[in-house]
Amino acid sequence: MSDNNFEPTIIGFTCNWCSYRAADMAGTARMKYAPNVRLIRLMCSGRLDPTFVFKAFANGADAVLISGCHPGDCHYVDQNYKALRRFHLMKRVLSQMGIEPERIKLLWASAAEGAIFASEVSKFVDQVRELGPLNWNKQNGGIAAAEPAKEEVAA
Amino acid sequence: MTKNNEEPRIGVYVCHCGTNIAGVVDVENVATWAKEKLGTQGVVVSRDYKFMCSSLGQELIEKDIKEHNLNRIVVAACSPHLHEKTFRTATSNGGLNPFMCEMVSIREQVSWVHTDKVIATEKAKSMISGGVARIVHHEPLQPMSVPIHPATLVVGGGISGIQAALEIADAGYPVHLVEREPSIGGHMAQFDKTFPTLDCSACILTPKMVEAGNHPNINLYTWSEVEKVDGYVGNFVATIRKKARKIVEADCTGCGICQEKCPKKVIDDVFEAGLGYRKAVYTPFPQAVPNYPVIDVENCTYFEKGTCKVCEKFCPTNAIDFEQEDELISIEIGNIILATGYDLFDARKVSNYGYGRLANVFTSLEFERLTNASGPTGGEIVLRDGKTVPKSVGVIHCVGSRDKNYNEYCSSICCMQSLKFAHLVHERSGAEVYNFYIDIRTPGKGYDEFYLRLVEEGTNFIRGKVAEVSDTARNSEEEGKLIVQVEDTLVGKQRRIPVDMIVLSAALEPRADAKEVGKLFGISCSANGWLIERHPKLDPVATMTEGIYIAGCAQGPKDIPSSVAQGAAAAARVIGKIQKKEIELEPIRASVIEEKCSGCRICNNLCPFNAILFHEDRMVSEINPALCQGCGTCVAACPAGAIIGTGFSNEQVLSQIEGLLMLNIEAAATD
Amino acid sequence: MSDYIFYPGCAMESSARAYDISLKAISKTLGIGIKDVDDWNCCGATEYLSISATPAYALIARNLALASRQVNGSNTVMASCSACYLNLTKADHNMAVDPKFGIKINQALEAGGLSYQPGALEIKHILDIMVNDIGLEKIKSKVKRPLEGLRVAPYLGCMVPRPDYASRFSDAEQPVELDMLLESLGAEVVDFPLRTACCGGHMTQISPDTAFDLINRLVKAADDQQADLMVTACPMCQMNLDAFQGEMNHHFKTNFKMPILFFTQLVGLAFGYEASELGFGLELVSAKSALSKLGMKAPESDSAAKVKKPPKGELPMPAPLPKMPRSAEKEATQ
Amino acid sequence: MTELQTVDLPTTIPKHKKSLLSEVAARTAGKSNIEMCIQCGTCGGSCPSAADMDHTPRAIFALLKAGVRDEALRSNTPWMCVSCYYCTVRCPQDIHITDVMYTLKNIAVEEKIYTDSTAPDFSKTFINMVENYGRSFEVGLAGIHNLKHFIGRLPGMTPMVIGMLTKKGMPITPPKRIKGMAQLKKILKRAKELEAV
Repeated sequence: MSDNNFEPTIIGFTCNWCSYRAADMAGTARMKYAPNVRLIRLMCSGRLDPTFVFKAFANGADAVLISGCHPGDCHYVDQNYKALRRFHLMKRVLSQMGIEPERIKLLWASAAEGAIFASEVSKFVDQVRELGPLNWNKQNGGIAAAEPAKEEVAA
Repeated sequence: MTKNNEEPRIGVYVCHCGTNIAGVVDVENVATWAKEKLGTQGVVVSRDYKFMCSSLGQELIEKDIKEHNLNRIVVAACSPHLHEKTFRTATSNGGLNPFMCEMVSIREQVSWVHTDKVIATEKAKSMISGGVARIVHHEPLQPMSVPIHPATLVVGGGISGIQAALEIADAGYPVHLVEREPSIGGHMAQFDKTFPTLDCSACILTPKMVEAGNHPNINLYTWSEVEKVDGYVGNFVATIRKKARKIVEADCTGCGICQEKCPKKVIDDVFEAGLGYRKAVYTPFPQAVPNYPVIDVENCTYFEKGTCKVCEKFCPTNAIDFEQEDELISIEIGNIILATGYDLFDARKVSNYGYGRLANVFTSLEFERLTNASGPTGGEIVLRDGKTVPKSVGVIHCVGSRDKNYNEYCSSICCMQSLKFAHLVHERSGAEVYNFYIDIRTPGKGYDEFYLRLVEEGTNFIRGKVAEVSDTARNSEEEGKLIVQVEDTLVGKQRRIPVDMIVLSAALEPRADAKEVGKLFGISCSANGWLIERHPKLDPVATMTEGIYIAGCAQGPKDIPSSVAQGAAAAARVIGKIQKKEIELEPIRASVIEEKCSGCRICNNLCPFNAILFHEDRMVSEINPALCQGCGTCVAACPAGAIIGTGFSNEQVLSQIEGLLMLNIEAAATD
Repeated sequence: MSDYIFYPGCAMESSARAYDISLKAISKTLGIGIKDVDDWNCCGATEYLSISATPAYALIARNLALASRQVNGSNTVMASCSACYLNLTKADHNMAVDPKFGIKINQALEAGGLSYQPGALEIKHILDIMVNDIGLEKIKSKVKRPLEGLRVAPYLGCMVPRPDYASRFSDAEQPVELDMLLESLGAEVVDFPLRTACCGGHMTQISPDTAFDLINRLVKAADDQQADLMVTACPMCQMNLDAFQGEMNHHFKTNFKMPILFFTQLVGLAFGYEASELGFGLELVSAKSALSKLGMKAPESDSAAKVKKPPKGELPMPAPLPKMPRSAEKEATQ
Repeated sequence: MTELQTVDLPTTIPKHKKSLLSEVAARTAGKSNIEMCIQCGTCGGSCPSAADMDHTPRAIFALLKAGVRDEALRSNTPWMCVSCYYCTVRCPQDIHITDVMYTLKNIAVEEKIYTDSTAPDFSKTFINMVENYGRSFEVGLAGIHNLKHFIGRLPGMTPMVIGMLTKKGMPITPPKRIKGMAQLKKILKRAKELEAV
């Protein structure tokens, strides 16, 4: 894969109530956006365990998108604030690990904001394309090195 | 290998959805690939099918489960929000636990949003790979059953809320109807005539209001607002603030002497739309339900200056109580219907139409009061001076709607309303009427016939959005008139039309506090501020939150027939729920594995539903499954990994990540 | 003391000298420093845009490029002429929202060794600066000679509040900023709904009849309200209404004698400057007799009488929107 | 509207159907939104010089959409535009109408298909001055222009002209050239090349 036509792979976490439905809405309205993001549905952005993010990077994702309801609109009162806190923490940890903090993005999107979801995804993909592929994977022994982490969690 | 050591046998089903998916994703290729490449993961059957959601598609799943001894199902089709239930039922019909089914959204997230077929097909493959990896870790779950409280809270006492309340009450169940104003009736009580039949609004509304007021199953809380809502479907607890009326309802006979004697006159901005006056102690209109007045403490002379008490002096039953305080009432309910209605667009914002500066420019609501027999002019159409009958009237459509400067949407009722106005002007004053419109929109039973009737009556229809209304005359003909400047687009020329009176058909807008109401009840608003329904076509009165329904203009602009229909529809949904007596909840809950819990209590403060309690004796936390809503925040936070979140376990999510990235890993390996 | 980079525009040196003189005078009182854009060129008015877009925008952008070099602390460019103000904001705005276009204009600037980053400057009209940056309170505090007795028609013209890319004014058609400024000087502001109607622009040169009609509407509306004078914030408006008032009178057989002044001249008078220090006398329709009313109590006018208690039976009017400049409005909604 | 009947309206949708509308959109700086027109007539109703236009702006947009190129570009409508922006701020579809009018003028000048030369000549005289001095010169501009187009109007203007020169003290000699005249000329030259692309 040459860097000129590098297409990033991005894992996106959405909450069941707002951002997943924003993605649904973008679909229903046939809004086109970059195909690089693969979504995982959680009930709430508060469910986002930082391990999920590290796992995604370990397995070859170039970036991670975290999305949830707007502050104040959380289906579970205020759990998205917890996601916000973890997001800032993860940014710090990632940069300590040598990963550019621009590789994770937090996006608030309500169920009505399909257009915002679509355009923000495309923007993020452009941004990650600029950054280029994540090389951390290979430098650190890649997947093999990350495996034990999974075992710990599963155990 | 799964937890219970059962070998996974997975069926993968790729839906064409006609050409919706198959037009972009090479579904056959995807299905073949899944069987070949994901065989090691346990995929034993993989098929593509035209419409998976059809009964034949569902039967296919059921048959395969039996024939191939499948224990897990992955359906790659539309969003789970549409058909998850369908495929869970099919899975269950095949003899499996319904939660052994996972949906992958390759329509909303792939074929509808991407155009490159190769890339879309690849993305669909990785998403299915994720779904397969995830379902390996699915476990059979049992839905939780909770009882449904038979009472219902209806918020908003307009026509939609009244209809909903009556339907439920007539079915024999208790209703708490909460209204912010002193009387129920809503906007419909302000109107004189209703289109297209020209029924008298009060004549058809008043009996319903009285019925709601007297119904043994309806508790009416007027001059009240919902302050707090806790709980979940079937078991909500709402706190209602009953504002102090300063009138003892038990003693008041509704005789009206207090209103008559009150010396303080106030412009009535609510019921009279600012066009008339009321007293500081008042019932908004003669047919008000209930008929007890309220004292408006912001304008009452006694509350302003400390003296007056004229009402108290004259009240024959000593029902005035200046010391009365707000009351907080807590009620238990099983379901909630929000029918909070709309606000009228503030026409002063359109400075080029001069409302607020030019005396004889009126809003639609003002005009309704002007034509109402019980309104400030006794139903006579006159100018702001209170006496002059206009010889010509201009009605402007689409004021503040269909306009990106204000509201982009069509308010849907303005065309018919404007036609009604034109008719009333013809009938009552014989004046010349000009209707300025962009498009005439009359879809509805008898609506277009009404339009043609107005054409026949000689209404001047001018196609053009009015550019400005001014009082700056350019010649003697315009002197003393309001001049409407507009392009008559059917002629292609600019025209200046002098008239005596202008009526602005102002947009319907979401209530100013719609966002707060949404937050209070845990449902969301569209970008415009209308409350969002579960599905715009197939589920228009339910919301994303179980147990909360919406009806009437709170959901979007609509006319009276549609508001009534929605009120009744919401009621039918609620009655169905009550009659089932209990409701099955998604078994997505968190639970603590006691042996692993270190008693650190980190999770205790995270739960907004107070579902986590701490056992001091054993030094462990426990989660109350009835209170847990399944957000999973505690699961993510537990440092010991002692909290399990069913449906979204760590294993499920981590495997899904692995599955989603499998193709990348393969590509990297071949590099 | 705040400093502004000033783009005067061609008219300030010729037809609008009164504007220039009075602005320089009041800026002393207000304690604002004014430094011209070094070697500025004409903004092209509406004419260059009519002929060819890219050179027209490049012409405007040269000024932006030069001004952005002079940014030193404050990045605010002050413009006095409406057309200049609009052209500068328009170029900045279009370069920002249409990046391809922005690149094209920068390619042209490059030929002259210049470049401009859209958004680097804040472009404001003097009126905006006076009302929203300096503030009415401060202006009020400097008033030594309140303009009592003077009935003024506030005529802002079109290009300051429209299209208002950066939402600086309270309304695109009936903004309150000029009214509030004049009121803070003690003047009586008449009801003048044509405050942002068109003066005819270059129509005096292209289609004089069209222009005379527009001029007539404006002057007549002010005269109907018994205004002693009209004030403007635009050299083009001043020139059309002042210099062509005679020809318009001739055309319609009317005899209006409406003095047209720049708002800065009235600010200067209120601040206590002498008329001679403010460029009075440069107007063709003399303001002398109007100014003689200064200090006299105005006779009760019809419009003032109207405000009195409505006769019985009259229906109440909706309350007007609260009068507040854009800056206050923005604060209130936050 | 009689003019319309004499025009050959394209009866079928031509392959390059997008061309005229998208050409105008592409040549308009910023976002024109011209394709969003719903023919409501707010622009035609708002225009202070609509009475002197052969088509209202709304009708022009209909012509552009229908692909009636010549009729649209020959119209005096854009030349009567006074740039007051009433239409632009009132347009319910956020169409930048005034800017579209500039674009139509640009194309008409380029293709020399305007009907009345008064307005284009005025603009050209103006920019000639700017291109030579870097500044405009009101007295000279008005003089040259009126001699050419309104010679009959000059006697009526005399009192005003005298006033302008004496009372108002407007300069009668051209302005001083700006220092960066050479630089400006280079910029404009490059800009003209870029416009032609």
